[in-house]
Amino acid sequence: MSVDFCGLTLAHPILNGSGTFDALAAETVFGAELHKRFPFSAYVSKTITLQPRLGNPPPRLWEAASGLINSIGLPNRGLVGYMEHDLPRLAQLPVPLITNVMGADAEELRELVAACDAQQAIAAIELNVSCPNVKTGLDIGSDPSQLEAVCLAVRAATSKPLIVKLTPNTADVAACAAAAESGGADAVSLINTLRATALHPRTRARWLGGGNGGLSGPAIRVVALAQVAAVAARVGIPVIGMGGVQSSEHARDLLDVGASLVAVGSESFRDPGVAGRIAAELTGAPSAPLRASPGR
Amino acid sequence: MSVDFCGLTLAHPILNGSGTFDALAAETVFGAELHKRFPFSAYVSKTITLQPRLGNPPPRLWEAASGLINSIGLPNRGLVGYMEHDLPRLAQLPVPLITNVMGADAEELRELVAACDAQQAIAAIELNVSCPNVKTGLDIGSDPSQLEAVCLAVRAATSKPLIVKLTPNTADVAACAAAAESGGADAVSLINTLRATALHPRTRARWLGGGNGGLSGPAIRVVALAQVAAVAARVGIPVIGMGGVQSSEHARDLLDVGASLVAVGSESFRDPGVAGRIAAELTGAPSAPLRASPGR
Amino acid sequence: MSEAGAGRPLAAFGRRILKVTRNEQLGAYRLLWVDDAAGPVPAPGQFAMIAAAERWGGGCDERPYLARAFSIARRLGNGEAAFMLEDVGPGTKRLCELRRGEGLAVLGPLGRGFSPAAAGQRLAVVGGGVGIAPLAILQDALVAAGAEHVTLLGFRDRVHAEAATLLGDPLVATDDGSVGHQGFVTELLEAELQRDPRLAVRACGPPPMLEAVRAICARAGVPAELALEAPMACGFGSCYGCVVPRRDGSYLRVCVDGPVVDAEQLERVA
Amino acid sequence: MSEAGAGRPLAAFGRRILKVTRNEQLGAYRLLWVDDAAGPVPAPGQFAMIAAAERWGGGCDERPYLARAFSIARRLGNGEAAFMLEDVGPGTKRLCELRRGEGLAVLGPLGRGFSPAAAGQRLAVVGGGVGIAPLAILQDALVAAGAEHVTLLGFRDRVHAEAATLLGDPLVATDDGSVGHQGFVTELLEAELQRDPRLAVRACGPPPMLEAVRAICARAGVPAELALEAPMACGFGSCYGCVVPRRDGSYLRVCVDGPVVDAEQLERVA
Ligand SMILES: Cc1cc2nc3c(=O)[nH]c(=O)nc-3n(C[C@H](O)[C@H](O)[C@H](O)COP(=O)(O)OP(=O)(O)OC[C@H]3O[C@@H](n4cnc5c(N)ncnc54)[C@H](O)[C@@H]3O)c2cc1C
Ligand SMILES: Cc1cc2nc3c(=O)[nH]c(=O)nc-3n(C[C@H](O)[C@H](O)[C@H](O)COP(=O)(O)OP(=O)(O)OC[C@H]3O[C@@H](n4cnc5c(N)ncnc54)[C@H](O)[C@@H]3O)c2cc1C
Ligand SMILES: Cc1cc2nc3c(=O)[nH]c(=O)nc-3n(C[C@H](O)[C@H](O)[C@H](O)COP(=O)(O)O)c2cc1C
Ligand SMILES: Cc1cc2nc3c(=O)[nH]c(=O)nc-3n(C[C@H](O)[C@H](O)[C@H](O)COP(=O)(O)O)c2cc1C
Ligand code: FES
Ligand code: FES
Repeated sequence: MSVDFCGLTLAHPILNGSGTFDALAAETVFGAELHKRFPFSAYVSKTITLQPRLGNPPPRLWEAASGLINSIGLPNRGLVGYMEHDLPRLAQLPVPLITNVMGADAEELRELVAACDAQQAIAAIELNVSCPNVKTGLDIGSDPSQLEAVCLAVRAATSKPLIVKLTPNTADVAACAAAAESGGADAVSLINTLRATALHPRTRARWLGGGNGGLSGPAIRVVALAQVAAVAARVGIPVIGMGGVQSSEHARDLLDVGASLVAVGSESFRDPGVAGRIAAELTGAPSAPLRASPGR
Repeated sequence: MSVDFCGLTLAHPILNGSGTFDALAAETVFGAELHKRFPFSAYVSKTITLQPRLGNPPPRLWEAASGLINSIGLPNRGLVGYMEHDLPRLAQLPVPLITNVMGADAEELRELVAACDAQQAIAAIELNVSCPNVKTGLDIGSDPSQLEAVCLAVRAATSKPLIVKLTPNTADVAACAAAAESGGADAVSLINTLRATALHPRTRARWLGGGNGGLSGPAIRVVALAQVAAVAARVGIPVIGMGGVQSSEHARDLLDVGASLVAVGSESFRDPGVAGRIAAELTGAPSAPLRASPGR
Repeated sequence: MSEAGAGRPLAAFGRRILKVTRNEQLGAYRLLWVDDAAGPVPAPGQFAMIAAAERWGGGCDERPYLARAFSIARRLGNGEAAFMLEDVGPGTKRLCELRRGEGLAVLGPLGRGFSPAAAGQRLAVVGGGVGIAPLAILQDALVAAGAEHVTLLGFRDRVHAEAATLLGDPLVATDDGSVGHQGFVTELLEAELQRDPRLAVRACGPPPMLEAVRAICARAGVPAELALEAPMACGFGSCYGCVVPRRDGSYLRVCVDGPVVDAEQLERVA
Repeated sequence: MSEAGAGRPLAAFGRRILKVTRNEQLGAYRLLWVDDAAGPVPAPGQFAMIAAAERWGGGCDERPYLARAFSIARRLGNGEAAFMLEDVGPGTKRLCELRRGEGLAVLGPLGRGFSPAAAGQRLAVVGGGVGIAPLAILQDALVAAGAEHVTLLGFRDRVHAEAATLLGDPLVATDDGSVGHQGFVTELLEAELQRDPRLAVRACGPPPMLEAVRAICARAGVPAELALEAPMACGFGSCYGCVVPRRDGSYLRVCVDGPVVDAEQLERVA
């Protein structure tokens, strides 16, 4: 069940959601087993920005009903740090690397994309357009015409596959996908997290250091399915579906409404082995069962 | 803890969400106890349309993680049937009546609102603007400028309090609320359900007779809290908050981010007694405990 | 639609936490007993919305979330009430594991039950599978009233047919012939109608069985009351989720207009 | 950051379902034992992300959803491992009710543990409340290595202090004086430092206690390793949710850069 995706040949349709699996930390924790049983057919980096970011002050997590809100704030070493420190190690992963980037405007994004384009180790680029526009406060990606303009601007900077990760916090995600397509995107991915918040049980102030955060996990699965279906029905380019996937049935749902690939996000937090099981179940490969002894 | 809401004096801040409590059916099922222990300080009708509607073909329900998708399709007797059949009985309820109406365009809404305005038994009117615009397919309420125009058009048709029930399926719910305010709304209510869908486990076609549906319940609570907070921070008119409320703590969260009233929706399905308990807990009144014998 | 409710036993307004008294195996099913001595006495055919008081959720796909509808299968003089459970998904799975002393959240009794037999009318009580649940309490009432009736039950196989003991000593059909008549319970009904064409029928079971009963009764011109099922969110008429089309194309709400409906109302049972 | 992990026992990649062998009361706490004979041997101070294999969810506010972090409190020769639980919310509530034979989903061992004592170095093992959990397995290792140490534990009251037995016969302080010294465990540490100013400290407990330990050690110029806590989604460095600020303003991830950190890295424990 190998999948052709924008010219890349992937072993199966399961990826990670950006920011939900740190392959470098996982090497430390799981050692060689990680590479031997690498669960994703391509690895998506967390979001990289031009400048380094520390991320939001803690607390960064809130557990919701069947989900979690995160307000991590995109900590990363910045473009230079990524290229120097992370990329050489990510290049050693047994699968193609997709680098996810975010910028405050088209110019920043163009710079990030151009830098990625120059790296052989990067197989494809994902644009995270859930960044709030400084003027409107809305996600850049929430307005179709603005999104199309951004895509046109960065498209010129790379010949690598360009994936636009749409924001779900919009009235018409299919229109946004169509805008990305006409802006030259090779694929779209969705859904990112739903804007959400929580209060401190005692102080009544916002719980999260970042104020608002994004909801992920099973709670958003049926919203994701509707958005992915709407997008897949509208655009001709491939769609990467994600949101609350916990099992091969959930992945199958997304594929059946038109996704070409499926990403597993929060569920990997609960079990980093789940994506491998899902991939095996989808491809009919013998799956590593849940068992008491570590599999080696 | 009586609450002044747009000139109405309500005994406490807990209402029902439109379409989630049928007081007439409940009379049949619970008898006189319903009136004696009526849990809401005002009763919101389900959505009434100009023409009668049968609603969507079944199945109309899908159970999601910590929530449910409904695709009921607004079955109702139509304006005339409502006025003749339902209103006289709803007028007997021990609390003020808020009638919720939906129309395909401003003209339909104006007609519905004018008809409600003429009824003494109706204390306030709620506009459900989650109706898809026939041309764009988007909810009328998802575009601020369109929403403002609708509000201006209906505002003239009534001097009763006018509540606009916002759609959550939009990029900027606070901008929509501000548009409703400048269009003359006396209050806004939110959130309505999040667009969602599910597939038939076997046939892989859409499960719901209506194709898509709306997600409600605990799964959407933290999304509701963020939207209510954003709206309350933006507008000067009162806000009715709802979405996933199951307990007085959840109601308190919405009040603390700026809601004046809180509506209980899906949780009443699980326990029609819950809203009464929440109201009692908020007002410090002795609450009817969960117990084995019916309270009379 | 309140008309439908005339005279029905009313539910307490709000769910009540009852104590599980027994959880018994009954062939392929479980019989879950609760102490409901303080609750309203249900009419045969009424149901309740039930949920485990603790840990309702966290099963397959993070379900169950909503309460589940179950016929009240029996009510004893001491106030014990029984639900008959078939484990088909996350809700029934959780309910099946409840133990004595644990809490069950119950809303009910709900819905419109079976009507009593008209004076001198002989009834055929026809059920299949877990659909026999409301027929047990119905039969209890018929026996108490001294009403003449015959009970015909259908099951898949011997293990499922063990549940027939819930209704004393009925006529049984099994798909595989391991118990009683080999074939459908509707064949027993047709034979019975041959003998006594003036029967009235009370039936509950899987949709294909109910549809067959409906068609047989329509052809024979005998009145039938069918206890329907539909997925429910609330059970008390508020969600409009449980609809089934009437013959005239309008919808009835199974929870308040049923679950027991006159077969004539329906074009067919789907 | 992989540097931090040099030599740490590795976790199996993916969670494993282990069988609960015992669930014992330990004063105000519970000791949950699982059979992990097939699993990697943890280092003292490492933790695991754990969840009930069934019915994880459906508690208060429809939680828990994420797994929960627990120090590995003990590991026996037969492969049994213990977690010490304090019931503070929906996750610990569910874990506390697990019975022998039920399944526990375990990811681990995770994180950076305590370093072994340097040659000739005497250790003060300082803990409070449920924070004594990783100190039990640490003490087991110290005893096995014949390393000189003193163990100082603080609790609220007598019921909580019963848990001190987990570490044999330590010096105990209680807030209410019902057992041992009346006052804070840090007072015991200060007395100990008076006697032996060249101690090294290993500590785990509530943040105010750890902060006091940090401040005392900083003033006394003795090295301290503190086992921190932070809310965690993953436990293996992927979510970036468990951060704590370093002295230099950058953040460390408690799950991979800790939970055991050199006190010097921190400006303060909050
Ligand atoms: C009035 C009435 C009386 C009843 N009496 C009894 C009784 O006495 N005994 C008894 O055993 N049963 C009875 N039932 C049926 C019982 O309510 C269902 O079996 C129960 O609700 C199933 O719940 P579950 O979680 O175990 O299974 P579900 O997972 O809910 O599966 C049940 C069916 O729902 C569908 N389904 C699957 N996933 C979903 C989803 N996510 N959302 C919505 N639908 C889904 C499928 O078609 C599946 O076959 C009665 C039903 C009604 C309406
Ligand atoms: C490395 C490590 C080791 C640990 N070792 C142990 C141990 O050995 N024994 C032990 O008992 N505990 C240990 N803990 C703590 C343990 O993980 C927590 O007590 C547990 O996660 C609590 O889960 P809960 O669901 O019971 O409580 P929660 O409800 O999660 O409450 C815990 C705290 O989280 C906050 N909170 C409340 N609601 C939410 C919400 N919705 N989302 C996010 N936060 C919320 C509150 O501040 C609350 O006090 C350890 C923690 C770490 C990080
Ligand atoms: C802790 C966390 C961090 C995330 N970081 C990123 C990120 O850096 N960039 C990005 O595009 N999406 C990020 N996401 C969104 C996920 O990639 C994914 O779109 C979302 O979580 C929905 O999928 P899920 O429900 O399977 O988690 C993050 C999600 C979580 C939970
Ligand atoms: C079955 C169902 C029917 C609903 N019908 C209506 C309706 O007729 N009009 C309306 O404005 N909102 C309707 N709603 C939305 C609710 O009023 C409410 O906004 C939403 O369910 C969120 O609240 P909750 O999570 O507490 O249910 C309906 C919701 C449900 C679940
Ligand atoms: S189940 Fe809600 S209306 Fe019937
Ligand atoms: S818990 Fe996820 S990074 Fe530490």
